[in-house]
Amino acid sequence: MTSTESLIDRRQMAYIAAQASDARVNVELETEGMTLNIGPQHPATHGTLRIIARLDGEQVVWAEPSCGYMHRGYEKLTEVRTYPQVTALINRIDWLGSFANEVPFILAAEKLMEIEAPPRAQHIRTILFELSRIANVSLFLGDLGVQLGAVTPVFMAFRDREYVLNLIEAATGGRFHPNFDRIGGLKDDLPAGFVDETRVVMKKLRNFCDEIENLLFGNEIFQSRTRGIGVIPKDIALQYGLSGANLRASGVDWDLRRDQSLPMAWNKVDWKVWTHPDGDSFARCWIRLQEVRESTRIVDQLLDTIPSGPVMAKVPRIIKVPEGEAWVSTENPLGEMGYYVVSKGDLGPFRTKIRSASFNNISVVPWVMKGVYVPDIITILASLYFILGDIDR
Amino acid sequence: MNALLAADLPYWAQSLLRVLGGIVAVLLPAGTIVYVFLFKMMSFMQSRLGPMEAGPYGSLQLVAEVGKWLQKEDITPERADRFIFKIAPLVVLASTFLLVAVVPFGPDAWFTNFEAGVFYMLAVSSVSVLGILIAGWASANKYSLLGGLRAAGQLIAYELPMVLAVIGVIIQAGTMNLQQIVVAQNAGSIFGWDGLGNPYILTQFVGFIIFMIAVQAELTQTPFDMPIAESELVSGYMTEYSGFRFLTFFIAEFATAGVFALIASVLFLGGWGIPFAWFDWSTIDSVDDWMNVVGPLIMVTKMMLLAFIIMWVRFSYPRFREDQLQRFAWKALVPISLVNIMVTAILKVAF
Amino acid sequence: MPKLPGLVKGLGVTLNTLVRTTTKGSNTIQYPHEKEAPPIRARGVIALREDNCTSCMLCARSCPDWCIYIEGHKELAPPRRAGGKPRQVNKLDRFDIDYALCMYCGICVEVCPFDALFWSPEYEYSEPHIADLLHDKNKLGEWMETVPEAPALEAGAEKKGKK
Amino acid sequence: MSSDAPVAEIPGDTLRQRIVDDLRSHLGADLIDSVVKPGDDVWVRVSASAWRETARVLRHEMGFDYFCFLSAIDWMPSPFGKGEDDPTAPPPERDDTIRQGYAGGDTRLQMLARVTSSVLHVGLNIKCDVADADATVDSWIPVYAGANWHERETHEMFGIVFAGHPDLRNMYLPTDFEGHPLRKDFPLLARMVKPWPGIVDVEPLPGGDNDEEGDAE
Repeated sequence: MTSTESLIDRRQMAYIAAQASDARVNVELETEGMTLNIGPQHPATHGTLRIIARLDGEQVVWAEPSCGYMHRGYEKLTEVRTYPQVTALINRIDWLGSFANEVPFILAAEKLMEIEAPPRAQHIRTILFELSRIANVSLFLGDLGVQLGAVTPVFMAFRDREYVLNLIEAATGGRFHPNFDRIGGLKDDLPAGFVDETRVVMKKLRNFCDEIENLLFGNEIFQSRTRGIGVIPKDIALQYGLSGANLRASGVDWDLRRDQSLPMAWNKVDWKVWTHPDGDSFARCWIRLQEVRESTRIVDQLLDTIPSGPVMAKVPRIIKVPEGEAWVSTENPLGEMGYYVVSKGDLGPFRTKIRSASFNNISVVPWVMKGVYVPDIITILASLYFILGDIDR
Repeated sequence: MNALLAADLPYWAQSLLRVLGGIVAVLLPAGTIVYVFLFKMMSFMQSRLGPMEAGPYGSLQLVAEVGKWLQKEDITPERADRFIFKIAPLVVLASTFLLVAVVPFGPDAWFTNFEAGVFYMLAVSSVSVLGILIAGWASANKYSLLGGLRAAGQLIAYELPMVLAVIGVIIQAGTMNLQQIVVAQNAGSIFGWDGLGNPYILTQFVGFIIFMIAVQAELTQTPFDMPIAESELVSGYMTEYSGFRFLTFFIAEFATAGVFALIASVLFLGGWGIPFAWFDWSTIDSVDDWMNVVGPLIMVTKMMLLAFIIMWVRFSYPRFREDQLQRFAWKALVPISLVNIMVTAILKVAF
Repeated sequence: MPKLPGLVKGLGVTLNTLVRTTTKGSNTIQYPHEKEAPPIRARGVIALREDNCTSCMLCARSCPDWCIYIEGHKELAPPRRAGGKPRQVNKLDRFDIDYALCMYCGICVEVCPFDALFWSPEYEYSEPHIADLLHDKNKLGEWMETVPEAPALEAGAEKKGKK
Repeated sequence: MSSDAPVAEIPGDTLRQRIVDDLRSHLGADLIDSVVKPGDDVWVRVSASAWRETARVLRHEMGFDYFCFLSAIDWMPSPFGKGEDDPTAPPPERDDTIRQGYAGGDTRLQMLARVTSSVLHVGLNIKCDVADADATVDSWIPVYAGANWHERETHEMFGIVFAGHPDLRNMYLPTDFEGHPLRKDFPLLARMVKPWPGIVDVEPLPGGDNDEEGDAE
């Protein structure tokens, strides 16, 4: 094996040893292990993920996720569908931030067709993209509390996320599955009153962030549960393809919204990419909290500058995408979500590779879960933040 | 009341009265706590209304819930240790009933009044550990086992700070009789000023805080609810229980919360009494008879106040990890309470 | 000002919410007694205007879930103008949407060239039996009453005569 | 803790071309073909024998430290179309010539992977032919540990074997599942179990005289 490999090994061993030294008072006390099946039906796996954990007392010797309980075969399904039908389908991958799922696919198709949505459509797309990020991550913030034993935050999250969902519903007609993005633009323009309403909601969301920060993030118990738990160093995070907040929590300054040129409106407003050097569970949660705040800022600024004009470019009524291949990924609520679309000049894609964020994010679990305690399994899973539909696709 | 409980009645009637009184004293606080705090306060803290359909403002929700649980099938897992599995909830509930036996509700309204009341109270409170441990073991479920073991480790770790916190009170009152402790608080004075009596929450504040933390752990309420830990262990030792047996666990949990709140109010808040100086009482014999009616009401008020704090913390905090809890108990609470005892003893001798 | 411990702050947040809910009311509504009005665009149920439908099959063919079933036959209708030939029209025999399969994507409403399909925000049509979720053309026609006017658009939108 | 460092430049085509040249200098003849689409992306095709070496070079010599995804493409056109055929009618004629995409290729199955440089913020799509007979390529795990799950998924979906992979269990499908679902010759059952509702057409006018009269518009 290469030298990097052994370096990683050593670091991992040191990490395990540090966590194990607390528990192993005496080698003679070690007992035969026990295999614990966490899931597929378990409160902590919000979905049907199954974690097989080998325990020594309360300590995890190894743990491995077993997915596939919700595999729907989207990559195969896209091959028999037309482009508009695929848009309706891929809403369901990450069902909490569903509008964000549509965007990279539509952008990939637009890239192949060499058309670009009008500025107004790009603007509204970005607004809805950020709204779905808020809807997604605010639920994470509440759910985090439940995973760690606090019951109240999740209700606050549901309360304030409701406002965002109402906005998305008012604009698109669907709370969870907007299906609003079209090749060449958007299905429709925003309804009247949307802008004013959104401004009010963004204020509420910022207030929600403060509440969660006071209730959860500032809490000493929460900090002792998350700080130093599940540390993922930078090179491991990159190797496993972690993305989004998980990557930035490991100190990698990389945000696809900023670091690539897409026909979207992010580069027109002023916002920050947050990173954290620690790479532990607390860092991941904290980054997400900051990202919700940034998103509200982005939305607020975008609302001021919506250009007027059409929301749909000139596209044929029956969409045939020219032959070619395109890859577009965006910074979705969960991380990098990308579509590799292969077209053969047909009504539908020839092959679509869906690169979902959670699949990569969760693949690091066997590495990170050596030597932690049973409650830490939950902390780490919660902080890595996955949506089951995004793992299994 | 005095006449009622005195020797005028035959022995069987007295016993019957006490048993009935005991049941009321356990179930009534449990029901009140569940409705007021679990259903309503928790909902309000979460911007919702809670149950509203059964009865006015959902006040009969608990009755509906009990009815639901009683209808459910009583499932025993195939590989469970059947006999032990079935009696475990009763053992836990029995501990609650034994606890309430020593709580005084008024100058003459008590179930038993014996000298080593505090000692007895601390002893029987650990019976529930047995019940939880055997429930976890007998369920033949890995989650239950982990939960049961966690519970055992946790409850044992928190018995000690609880005992040590109470020792301060015993030193100050000079008695282990709960009735005498109440009298000592209400008849006492702080540096000669007796307007408030001497509730030990003021002079034994550290002890009170430690006692409340220990109670929180003893009741397995958040932040010490690792034995149940819904997101980790599904429901811990209760996972395999259904129907009536789960109901028993549920009642025991909240009844014990009520009883511990009662005990804390006896030990630290002056129990059923009001400062004796207000009415120029001096000893327990000079207390007027109407205190037997007012006393329990005062007790319940204080209990609700303490239960509010217990529940408030429960709904606000995330939970500790098992090892953090042990560390907290042994490295923080035990030393602090030892220092507290020492200081109390020195002051007691000095003044 | 000294920093408050997070434990105390957390208690403050819950107490604050308790007070707010008590004084200003809760954020929830008691569903069967009071109802929230869904937004105009809400995709609740699909309504069919049977007169406009020419059974062109576009919706059935573009449905990703294959949940629209159409059958029709051709028929002679009286001529539009006096003295003209009788017209041949498509008469709808069957138009079923299986809401147990439908994924509410709205593609059928969009592709319909004759304005025969509309979204209605109505949502209370759950059934005890899954087979009852197959709405036939009569039931779909009844939903037409609940179809609202399209909402006004936000400032800056390009006015279009589209539905 | 937010970054105030200057934002890296958004990669341009010269950078992409440089990457291809750089890779060619490392791999030599093993880099078979490359496509740089202006303003878009880079595709390279390497020989199957250099599959792992490519990853090593990219990660350790060229700084492509971020593993994005690994998968495969089956270039054979589906013999089932979109599953919208009339089961009663004879199957329609379909074009079954295999045409590979960017950077060409000779085989029906092709590996497809993407890695990115977290410093330059530029990505690279890598393809490689997989022989039809024994669909085997080297595993990327020694280079990118994160390839583990992706290779498991590709294995079950395409039947490609990864030499050196420690644990090629099924990721999603049951252990005893037969077939490789993402290969084009694997039918999508959901589209087979019932006929397409779009097959039905409007019944003609009784009498069959619709060609002669009444077509007035």
